Amino acid sequence: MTAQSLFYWSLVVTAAGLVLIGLWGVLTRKNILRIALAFTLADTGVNLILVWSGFLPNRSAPIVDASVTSMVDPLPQALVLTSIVIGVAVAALFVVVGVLASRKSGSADVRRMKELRW
Amino acid sequence: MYCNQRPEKPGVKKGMLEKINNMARANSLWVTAYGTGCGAIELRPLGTSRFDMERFGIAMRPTPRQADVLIISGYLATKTLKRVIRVYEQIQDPKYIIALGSCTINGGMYFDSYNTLNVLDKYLPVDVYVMGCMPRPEAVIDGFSLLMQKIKDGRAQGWKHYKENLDYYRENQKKIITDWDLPDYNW
Amino acid sequence: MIDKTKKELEIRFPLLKLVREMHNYLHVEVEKASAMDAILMAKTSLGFKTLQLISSVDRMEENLFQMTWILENYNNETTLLISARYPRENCIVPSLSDIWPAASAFEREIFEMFGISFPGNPREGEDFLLEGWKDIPPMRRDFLTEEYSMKLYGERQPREHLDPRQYIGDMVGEWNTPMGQKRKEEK
Amino acid sequence: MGNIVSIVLTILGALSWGLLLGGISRTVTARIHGRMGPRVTQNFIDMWKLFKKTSSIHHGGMFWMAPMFRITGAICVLLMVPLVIGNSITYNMSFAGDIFLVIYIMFFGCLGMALGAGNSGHPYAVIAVSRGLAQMSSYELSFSIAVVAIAVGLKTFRIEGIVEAQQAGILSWNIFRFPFASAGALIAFLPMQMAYPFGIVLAPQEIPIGPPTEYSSRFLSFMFSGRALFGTAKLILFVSLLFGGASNWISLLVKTFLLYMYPVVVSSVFPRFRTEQSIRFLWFVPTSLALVDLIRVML
Amino acid sequence: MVKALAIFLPLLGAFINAWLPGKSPKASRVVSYLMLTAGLIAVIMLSIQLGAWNLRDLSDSVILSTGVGSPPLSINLEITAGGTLAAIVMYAATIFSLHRFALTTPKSQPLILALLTASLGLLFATDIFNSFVFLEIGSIVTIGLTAACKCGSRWEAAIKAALVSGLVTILYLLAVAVLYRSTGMLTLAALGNVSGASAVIVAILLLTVIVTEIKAFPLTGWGLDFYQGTSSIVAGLYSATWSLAVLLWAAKVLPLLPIGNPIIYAWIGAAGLVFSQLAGLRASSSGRIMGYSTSAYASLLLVAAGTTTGAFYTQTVIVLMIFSSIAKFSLFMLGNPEKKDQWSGFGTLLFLVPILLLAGIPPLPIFWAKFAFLAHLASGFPVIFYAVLAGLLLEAVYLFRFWSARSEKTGEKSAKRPSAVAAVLLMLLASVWITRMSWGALDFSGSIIESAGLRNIFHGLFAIGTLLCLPGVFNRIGREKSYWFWLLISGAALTILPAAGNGLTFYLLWEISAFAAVIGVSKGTAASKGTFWYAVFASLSGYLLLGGILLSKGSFAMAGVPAVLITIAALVKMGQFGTHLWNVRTYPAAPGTLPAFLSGTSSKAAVLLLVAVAVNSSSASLPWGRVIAWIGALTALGGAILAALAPDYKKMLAHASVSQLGYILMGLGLASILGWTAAIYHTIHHLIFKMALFLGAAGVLYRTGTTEFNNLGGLVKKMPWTFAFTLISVISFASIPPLAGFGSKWLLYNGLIEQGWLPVLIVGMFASVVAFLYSFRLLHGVFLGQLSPKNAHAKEAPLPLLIPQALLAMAIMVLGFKPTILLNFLVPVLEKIGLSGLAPVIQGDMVLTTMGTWNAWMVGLMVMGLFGFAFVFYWISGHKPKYVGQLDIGFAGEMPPSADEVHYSNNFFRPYQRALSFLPKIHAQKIFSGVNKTFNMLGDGVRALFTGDGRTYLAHSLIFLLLLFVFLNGGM
Repeated sequence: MTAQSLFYWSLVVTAAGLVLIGLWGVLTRKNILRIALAFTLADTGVNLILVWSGFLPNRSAPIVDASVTSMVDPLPQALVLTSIVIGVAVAALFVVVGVLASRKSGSADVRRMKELRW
Repeated sequence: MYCNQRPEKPGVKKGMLEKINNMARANSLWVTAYGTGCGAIELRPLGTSRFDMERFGIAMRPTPRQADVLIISGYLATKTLKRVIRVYEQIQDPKYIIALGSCTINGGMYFDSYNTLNVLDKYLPVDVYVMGCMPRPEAVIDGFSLLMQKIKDGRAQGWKHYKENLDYYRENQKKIITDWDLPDYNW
Repeated sequence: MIDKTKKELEIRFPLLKLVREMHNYLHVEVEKASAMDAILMAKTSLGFKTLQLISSVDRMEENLFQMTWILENYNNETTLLISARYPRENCIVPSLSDIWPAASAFEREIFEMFGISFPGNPREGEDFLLEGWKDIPPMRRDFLTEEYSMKLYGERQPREHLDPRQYIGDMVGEWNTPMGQKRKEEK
Repeated sequence: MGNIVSIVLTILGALSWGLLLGGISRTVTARIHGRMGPRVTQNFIDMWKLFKKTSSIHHGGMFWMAPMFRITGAICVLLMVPLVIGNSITYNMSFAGDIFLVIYIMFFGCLGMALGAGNSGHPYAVIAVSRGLAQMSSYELSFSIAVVAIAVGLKTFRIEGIVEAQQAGILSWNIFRFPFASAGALIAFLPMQMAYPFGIVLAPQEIPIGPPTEYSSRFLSFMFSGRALFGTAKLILFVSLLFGGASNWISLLVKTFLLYMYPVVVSSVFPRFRTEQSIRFLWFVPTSLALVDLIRVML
Repeated sequence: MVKALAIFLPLLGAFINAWLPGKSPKASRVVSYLMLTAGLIAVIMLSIQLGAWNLRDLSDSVILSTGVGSPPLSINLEITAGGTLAAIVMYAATIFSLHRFALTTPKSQPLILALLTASLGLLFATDIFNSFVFLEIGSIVTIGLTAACKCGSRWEAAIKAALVSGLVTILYLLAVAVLYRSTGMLTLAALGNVSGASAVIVAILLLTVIVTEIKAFPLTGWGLDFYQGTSSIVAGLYSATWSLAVLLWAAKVLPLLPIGNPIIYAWIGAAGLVFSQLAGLRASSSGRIMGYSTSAYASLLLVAAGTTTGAFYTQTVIVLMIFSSIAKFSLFMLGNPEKKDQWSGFGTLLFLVPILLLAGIPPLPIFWAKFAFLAHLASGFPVIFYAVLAGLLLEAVYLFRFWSARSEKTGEKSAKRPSAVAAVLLMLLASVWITRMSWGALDFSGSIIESAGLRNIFHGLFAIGTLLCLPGVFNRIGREKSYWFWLLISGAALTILPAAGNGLTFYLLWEISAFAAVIGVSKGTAASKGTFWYAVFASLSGYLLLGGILLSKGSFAMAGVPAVLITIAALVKMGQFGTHLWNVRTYPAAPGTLPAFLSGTSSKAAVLLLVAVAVNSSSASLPWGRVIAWIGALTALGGAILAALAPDYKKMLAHASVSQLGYILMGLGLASILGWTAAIYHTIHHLIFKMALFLGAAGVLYRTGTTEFNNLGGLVKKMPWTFAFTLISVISFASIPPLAGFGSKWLLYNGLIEQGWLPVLIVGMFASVVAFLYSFRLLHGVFLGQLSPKNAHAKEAPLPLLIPQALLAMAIMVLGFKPTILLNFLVPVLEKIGLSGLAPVIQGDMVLTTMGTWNAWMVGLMVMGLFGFAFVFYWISGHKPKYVGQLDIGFAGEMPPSADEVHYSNNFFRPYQRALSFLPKIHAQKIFSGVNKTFNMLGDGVRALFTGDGRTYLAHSLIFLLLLFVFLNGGM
């Protein structure tokens, strides 16, 4: 196994693992802030997968330079940037809303936020 | 709600037809009965097979509208007099009154009671008096036959007398019925 | 049974006076101030749930009204009479109509007949038996019935003949009215 | 012209016959009770007295018209039924309608009387109407089933045709050809005549005399003559439907008399049903009897 | 330039506003309005340029490129013609709501503008990643707006939206990655290139995202909570901009998804429609109801994506989504922003129009799309068709309940009238405009009833019935305003109804008539419950009719299932056998003369429908005629008994109306000339007497203010003419000769006996005798007995009510004495249709059948002559009776204490009721509440999915994803 393929697989495994951990956390945690953390984890995983989607073996980073002859697909990396920015915004908003909601309900427990029902 | 008119004075009718009418009236006496105490009880045997008033054409009617004869039996109190007046006035002409028993006619043993009438004649025109305390059914039948005879002879004119002298009767009635709330005439 | 009732009443009301006692019957007399307490106690803790009657006796000589409440316990078929004496002038007795609604009728009757007032009775003053009575209440012993009757209803005619046939014959067909008199004179 | 004479005579004759039958029935009832009873002519005397009373009251237009309604309805039923079969002048108006028309025109008088009772403003009159209508709706069920069974069985609705189909001897009478339907109709005949045990409508004990409580004098005499006419009309109708009609006057009188005695006798020995009891009885017993023949006819 | 302006002006506005508000709120508002107006103008120009208003081809488009590169690095927008229409709606909605926002939360202007930008972007995006960006912007802004609104549960609503948007982000980005990895492209078209395992993954991921975003069942839970939690103004703006954009975006993406057979969308949609609407039945808060409605439209979108393609798909989706958004926007905007569940200060109508729009009632715009769409479904996908029909019916039920519950609190304000009228006119205009699209199913040719004679009878009936109701409309009580207008529309539609060409026209007129009457009923005082029942049953019969018509492809020559559906529709309209509930609730609630119209005239539309079905069938008979006759007979009996026991004048008339319609059914079921003669005769007769009775009731109500028997009685002294006309009608419908009613019974009985249907005959006869009970009850309870002091002030009914009654009473007399006038016309007409059986023979005044005879003229003469004779005889034979007062009764010597105490009216037929007590009490109401309970139970079962815990919604999405995966892999 080459270093490249090791990297490739570790990327895939880490990404998938992060997403799965994130989703698991989202579904099982009760504290609203922990859910926010889980989302962030999953987001990171997804971003990694985005990076993976443009990954080509034996290429360098897409930084245009005279020395670069072959680079990976630059597009996903650009997308990842966007996605990270958006992710940050979402996470920030989530935390704010979560904190205020937990103030309102007196607890950070997401199970307590069931006023809107039926 | 109530009709307040006074009745017209009835005219005098004579002739053959009136005689036939009187025959019919005499032979078809429909009775509405007012009774308290023993008076109400002694009247009932008349309908039984022993005395059988139906053979004279006498029948009990449950409503004054369809009756000809008002039988007043038992003592009359001021309170009940009001009802009796109303029943009597609601009977359609010609109509007759039979007063049954001593208490009815003159208060009987209740003569000194604070609410029993002593003299019925002041308040209603009685056609036939049947004495006794209490009169037997035979006596009542005797009274009926007397009434029938009076009707046939055209002498049973109590109702006319009442209508003609309504003011006099009203005055007497109002004297003892202190809370008079009946209309001028009970139609 | 009745012993227990008596005992309990005696414990509670030491001034109680025993009037009469039988195996299922007890008549006691209590102070007028504790009459209501006694009745309430009989109802709530002694099981006399039924009010049978309220009666009143005019003890004019003592210048008193004796009120008696007759209570019944249907579970062991015992009767309890509780009496109390009230002054005769402007007599006021507490009403029981909020405890036994049936008491309302008794109290209205006593009000009408004796003039005893029951403040608290929702229907006090409504006509019960006498309609439009204006004199002093008729069951008070200072009310003179015969005088009243003579005054209001007039004197009834005494019998003139001992022969009933003749007497009846006089009455038949005539009315004690101006018009009737006129006719008599015409005859 | 002959027709009109016949109509007038029919009305007068039916009135007298009805009053006479009523008097007879009073006597019979009295004899059953062990009494002597009134004269046979007592009903005529009563009628005359009522007619000649010198005052009366009324409560308004419908009160006024109710006796007229009653009498009109009764005469209409009377005229719709042929009296003597074979004598076409006594068919009166029966050409104008069939048995359905007779069934429905029977309601005319009842409605009029009910309206008069309603207009009288007397609660008892209206209670009686309520009972009477409830009972009527029940006996009409079995009666109409019986009529339909007979009419369909004989394949005609015309009363004339129904009578003509029964002229072949006693066994051709409908009471023998349709025994169950006849039984149903005859049970329905009792409440029609307000006979006990179905006499709750008039109930003189608790609701004074029922619908005509407020009627007096001449109004009442109209009511009574309406009742007499209606009774006669129903007798003739039943004789025509079940008992082979009448081929001559004698047989008409005899048959109606005998038929009239049937409710009288039943009535004088029975106590009274309550309204719902009588309704239920009428819904089940006569109806199921009549249904037997209806099913027979259908098959 | 225009293109760019159209899209990005709001964004510019947002930036300016974000910078401005602290400094001068007024300036920021001006900027917002400026930007929005300019944008709106630009969009309109674009739409004109694209030919959107011609409705020729809604997918014409232009490309708008921004930046230098190609997507996804820059944003390329494809502006379609249909999209511009949606964009106009979004702009307009934003402009409308900005004012409200400015009042409540002035700082939220940048958010609103950003939401609009995101919506426009999503609407026109051509690239998967671009869409992602817009989706995220939209979600963030929505959460922000929710958090900024002033309502109690905003945080919770926001947190749920945030949870879901988080999950959507993850799933969506996964899909993007897989797609890019597999194709190297991110345009929408790239979705078609992907294959193999990646295709499945992309498909399920995107489908889950779409279903979650459009809030289709089963992933609708968060949307419901969101709609309920946020303020009505945010919800309104949201549904008109963002929700619309998402729906149209989904409509764009769905056909491109690499999924094997798109029919799976239809199944998801249809099942979701049924289940979500079941759950919706129990919803109580307004926001939640709107959420369920949104879910319904999302499901419809799925069904459309699964079953249609091409231009038809585009136009169906565009019309459905745009107008449903408009409706929801108006509903939310009409709510008071301060108190979320209070609707006040505007006309009922203004509130009703969007509801009718959502329910797809003709001639409002959605109807056309729904009709064409359902026609398409009916022709190819019957099971889905039934499911969609059922779902739509359920939606209509809770929408109407929603409206009736809200309109209780509604006060009418004339200031709102112009806007209400404008709204109606706009919608009608839109409707006309939309019919210009090429809907395959719309066709107006043909003729449902060939026989001109029959047609003319019904034309005449409807016209006369409507006209006679009109004079009385000016005698109104209190707030019962303007129902005359709806009566007129309903009547006009009815009058044209017999000339209808085919199923579509018929359905159109039928529904216009029904719902115009619904609006009319709603004008009554305290009529909300009655209106609700009427609306629900009108929808039920409407959908049944629609189902029948569509299944038989618009023609009335039908058999089998369509014929049965249509027959049931007619039975529901007539209120037969259990469905009488709506009559009994609606007629008492309806104002003024409207009940007369509904019972007398409108119910005859159902007769017309049955006649049309029968006439067009091969044997000129209804399917299962015997069953129909039995239904008619049993209804006649049950209705009569219920009428006898009814405690209210109008309620009794309603029961009686149902009962009498049963006779028409008996006649129609017969399929013989006699039966049909009886049916048509009775139709005419029923119109006459029922209108007279209800007009009388209107007069009584007008003069006394009540129709309860307990409060009435003795009115004959005050209203003699009303009594006289009522008496004539009553004698007639109790079928007592010599008036008209006897004729119909006689003809019917002859017909029944001719066919040998004796059991039906017996039940019918019994019913007619029971009718006698209530006919007396009616006369006595209102007019006879003692006059209550409460009504001492009553006067005779006003002339506009009396004159029609007089005319109708005269008609009864004429028809009663000379029925041959009608029969001479009717019998030849019916003979031509090809019915079985022998026609009655008419000789002069004599009517002969094989078994019976009837001479109405002679009977009439006899009755009148005898009556007159008896009267005259009484008059001349003695003294005149004395007229006495009403309390002068022989009452055991007592003076009756008061008129009320001697008036016997309460529990009138109690003995009858007691005699009936052996029957098990089968109340139709119980059956219906059983149905209601069952549906509620099912609804509760479905609702149990929506626990209110945000994480369950995420779990739903993931489970949905897994199920899709399993299903698609198994399927492939």
